[in-house]
Amino acid sequence: MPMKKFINDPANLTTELLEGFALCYKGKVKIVSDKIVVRATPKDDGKVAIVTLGGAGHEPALSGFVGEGMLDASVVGDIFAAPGAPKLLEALRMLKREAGIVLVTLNHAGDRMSAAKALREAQKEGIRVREIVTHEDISAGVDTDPEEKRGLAGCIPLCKVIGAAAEQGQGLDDIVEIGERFNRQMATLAVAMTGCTHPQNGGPIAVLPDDEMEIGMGQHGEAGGGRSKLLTADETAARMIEPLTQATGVKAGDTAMLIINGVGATTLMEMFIVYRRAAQILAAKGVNVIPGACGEYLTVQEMAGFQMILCKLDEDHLELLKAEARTPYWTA
Amino acid sequence: MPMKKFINDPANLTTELLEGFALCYKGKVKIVSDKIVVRATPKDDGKVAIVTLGGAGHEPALSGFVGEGMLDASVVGDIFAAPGAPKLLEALRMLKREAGIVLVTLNHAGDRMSAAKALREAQKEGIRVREIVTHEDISAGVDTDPEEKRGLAGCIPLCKVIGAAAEQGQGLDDIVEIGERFNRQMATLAVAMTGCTHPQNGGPIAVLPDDEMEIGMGQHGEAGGGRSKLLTADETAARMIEPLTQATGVKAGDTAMLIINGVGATTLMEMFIVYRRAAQILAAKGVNVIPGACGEYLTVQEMAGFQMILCKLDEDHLELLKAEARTPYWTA
Amino acid sequence: MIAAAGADIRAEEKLFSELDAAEGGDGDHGTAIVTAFNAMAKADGDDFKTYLKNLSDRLQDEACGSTSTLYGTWLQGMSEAVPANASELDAGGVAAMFRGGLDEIGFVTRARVGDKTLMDALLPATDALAAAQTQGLPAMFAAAADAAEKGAEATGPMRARFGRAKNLGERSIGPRDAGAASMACIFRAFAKTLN
Amino acid sequence: MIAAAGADIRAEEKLFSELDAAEGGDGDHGTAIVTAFNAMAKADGDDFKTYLKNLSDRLQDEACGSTSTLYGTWLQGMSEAVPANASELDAGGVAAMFRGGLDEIGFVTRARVGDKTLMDALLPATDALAAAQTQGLPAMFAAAADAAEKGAEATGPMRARFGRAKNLGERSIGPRDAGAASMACIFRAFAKTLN
Ligand SMILES: Nc1ncnc2c1ncn2[C@@H]1O[C@H](COP(=O)(O)OP(=O)(O)O)[C@@H](O)[C@H]1O
Ligand SMILES: Nc1ncnc2c1ncn2[C@@H]1O[C@H](COP(=O)(O)OP(=O)(O)O)[C@@H](O)[C@H]1O
Ligand SMILES: [Mg+2]
Ligand SMILES: [Mg+2]
Ligand SMILES: [Mg+2]
Ligand SMILES: [Mg+2]
Repeated sequence: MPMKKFINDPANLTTELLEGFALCYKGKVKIVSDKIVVRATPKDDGKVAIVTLGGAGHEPALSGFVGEGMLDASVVGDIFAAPGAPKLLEALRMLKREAGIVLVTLNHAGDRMSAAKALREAQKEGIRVREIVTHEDISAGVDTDPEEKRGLAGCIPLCKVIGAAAEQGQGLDDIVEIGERFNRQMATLAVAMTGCTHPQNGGPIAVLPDDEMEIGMGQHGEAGGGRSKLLTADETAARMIEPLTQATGVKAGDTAMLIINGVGATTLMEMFIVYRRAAQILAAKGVNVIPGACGEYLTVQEMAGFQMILCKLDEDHLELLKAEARTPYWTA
Repeated sequence: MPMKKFINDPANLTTELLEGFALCYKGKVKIVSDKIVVRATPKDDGKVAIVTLGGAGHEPALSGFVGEGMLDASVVGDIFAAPGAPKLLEALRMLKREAGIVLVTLNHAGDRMSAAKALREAQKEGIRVREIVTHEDISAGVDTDPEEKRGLAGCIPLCKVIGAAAEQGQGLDDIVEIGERFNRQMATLAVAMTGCTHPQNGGPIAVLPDDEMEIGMGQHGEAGGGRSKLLTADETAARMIEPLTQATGVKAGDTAMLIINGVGATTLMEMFIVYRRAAQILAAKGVNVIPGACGEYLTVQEMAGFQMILCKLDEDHLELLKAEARTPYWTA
Repeated sequence: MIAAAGADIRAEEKLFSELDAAEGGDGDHGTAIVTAFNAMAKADGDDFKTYLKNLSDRLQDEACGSTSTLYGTWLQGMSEAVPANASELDAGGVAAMFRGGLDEIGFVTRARVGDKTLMDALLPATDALAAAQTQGLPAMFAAAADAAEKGAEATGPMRARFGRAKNLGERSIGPRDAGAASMACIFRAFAKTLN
Repeated sequence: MIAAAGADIRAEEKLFSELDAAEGGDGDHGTAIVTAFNAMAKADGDDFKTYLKNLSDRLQDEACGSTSTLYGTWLQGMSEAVPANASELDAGGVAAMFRGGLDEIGFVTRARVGDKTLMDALLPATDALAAAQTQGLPAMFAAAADAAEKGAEATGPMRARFGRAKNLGERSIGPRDAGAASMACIFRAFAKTLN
């Protein structure tokens, strides 16, 4: 079966999608130097800048969150592939400022290696930059070494929180402290029902049998280990929210936010149904669940499945989440 | 192959999804009387209310646009099925006010019949209500009798425009005039690449051969007649934007907005690529294309495809589109 | 009678959805008509007028889509056509009741025979009831069932002009209309219970 | 040599992506490594140092993912290990150049032999180059190609511990590592051009 996607030459995918994105949201973002997405109107450079990097093919992530209240720049790689270190270094040079820069890196080998190389060089050049590595995927087990845990869509609320803190004019160290605290208190678990096609080579990713699903699927369809027969929405929600509760330590009296991130073909209808049960389970435990979000934020092409993100919130996080944000794909 | 969806008992789909939606966005919306979605904080009743009706299964539409700056209420039917007239009448009674109500009905047999019955009764009861019927699908041909043309996702920017006018305190007749003018100046065309599964009975909808796509697909996967072999994104964009330009009469010097509404499995990556070419073609014609939107607004389960919506804008529309809106799935 | 028709309708649920999908609709008519009968099963009323009104209200409350309004309107029209407090109806009364239902449906849709909708079954069935009035209820319903079935059969080669299926144009030709098929099934069930 | 390796790599593009997918990665290693060679084809430079640096820069500019940083770092390390302005290298110089590349890669990843990555091919190949130094370049590269291939073969039964494939755990056992396979293909191409 030929790949069924609305694309042109697979070699130009990233360039064309970024062009379309920038045309569509020209009031909010623009592309500089080919693969760097920045705000149409830059933030006052007395304030800390927030930068992230990552492959394309996960739209709207990560570039969809560039804008007022969140990111200052997103450095884009090719489909599912981290950008090279030189591109990231270029973005860091562009945003160089006394207030400093926070670089948010999702824990994936390619991104980590590019970030490591670029950071070494940036520090040599006297650019003030600190890195926050997200690794909140608990599919490998709650107690796994953080270095071994992947970064999934939890980076998005994290960027919302530190983006708001930067907008308020908080200092680099404070922002990193707020972000790392948020980082430690969040956890994500993914589930997939169908695989998808790699848009460049048309190859299948993460093929699943007709009657099976997999809890623990990664951001690129990398397998996770939790195969089972198809479960109902309520059963799936329960199987996912329990380890998330355990990982975050959320308990009665705590305040938490729940996000369902659709990864492609799963409908909002389904996400709402799953959200409902997970939120009911949390409420039954005495957790105060604030309004959350259901939608596609960090996708894996047309894969059917979703990521469930649970964030335990401190007072300051709560306030920063509510602060104004006007990016193309996240507003508050 | 069994249906692969995160659901429970298919009979409870609509109830459960609405519960989840209301839990997730509890700061913005709530459910009253089972299937009526209203704002968490109602609008001042000195202002005209905006109401719409439609089946579920198209999430986030239509209930996702209830909130500040857009809808006051959405009356929800079962999956793909208009709500019954009594439910709609109940909503109209609930929102009864001297300023009046605008009911936005998408032109589909079931919705039209429910609306007709409810309006007859409402008028008998002295409820001041006027109907705007959207029928901007040009798949049957640009010159087709409007009564024969379907209402697709163009109702969403229309609700944005009249919602903003209502929020400003404009009168019922003015709002209807603004809305009908917007209605006449917009056009939508849909394309599908794969079918989807009906979430209640698991049956296939709109099966397409592996190497074909169909331009003109309807909101529920009803066929449209424009079958072809797979085209590239650029070819598809060109084939769709040309008749849309003709239908709306957009020409050099005009201002227009372009929206790509994903119907399910088509990625934002693809929507951006299509948006890019369509916007380039419009720009080459001398049209001033303002920032638009790419995303899933009115979906058809996990079908792959999208709707392209072109709106020719007058000065007042332009301003009303920019006015503040803070609904769960449309913000400005 | 409603219970018997409901049983027959449930047995064919899948077929009705498949016909809806096959002719280019959205493949849910089976779901809709079964929901309608489940709703009607909860209705009561001591006389025909009240019972029919109750059937109509229950159905419209719970069933959705075109089916909700079409059947709801049909039952409402029947209710309006029978005399108050009547708990029995003669052949003429039954024919008039169905005539009233048909007239009321005519208010919400412009579809008539030949448009590939449930009207292709309902119209000839209603006429057949009236024509066989003198032969007693069993014969009347047997004639109506035959007429409905012939009408539904005839929708196969038609091109849909109403409802979601109309968008398919030429390609709607072939399968019977889903609504006509379920309507014929209902009349056949009525005829069976009276025999 | 780069051109020859590029041709062999392009011929196997699909295999490398399939191996990436099969071991639980994201199925794009073929795309990445072909992009890398396309980028390198544009590089120039009059001496080894400049040319290698230019290869590294071009590759990192255009190729993405782990491949970009790993290969970019490898080439950068080689560039740093050769003397300025050298436009010829003797056997010892070539061995030192590859040693320099390997050392620099060691800076960005902790993976070593046994972790099911390209290091399983690169490490023994680099050692073989050094060991065969006295036998001249063709023999050195023949030995390196054999060592790389054996190393790549050995990754089959391994369990991935680095890169995206590591998440598959036990299920990554079976197929060879994509990066090790492409690295072996490159060394084989080098050996062929020198014969
Ligand atoms: N405008 C109409 N006039 C008459 N009958 C109609 C009309 N629209 C639909 N129908 C009937 O309803 C049937 C479809 O019912 P159903 O699938 O429940 O409705 P929906 O179109 O809401 O999915 C069609 O097969 C046809 O018989
Ligand atoms: N951390 C790492 N250390 C060493 N080699 C690695 C590492 N991560 C990935 N690799 C190598 O890269 C190969 C995958 O390359 P590629 O598919 O281009 O990268 P990506 O993981 O970005 O999709 C793997 O087969 C492995 O040989
Ligand atoms: Mg990759
Ligand atoms: Mg329907
Ligand atoms: Mg239907
Ligand atoms: Mg890969």
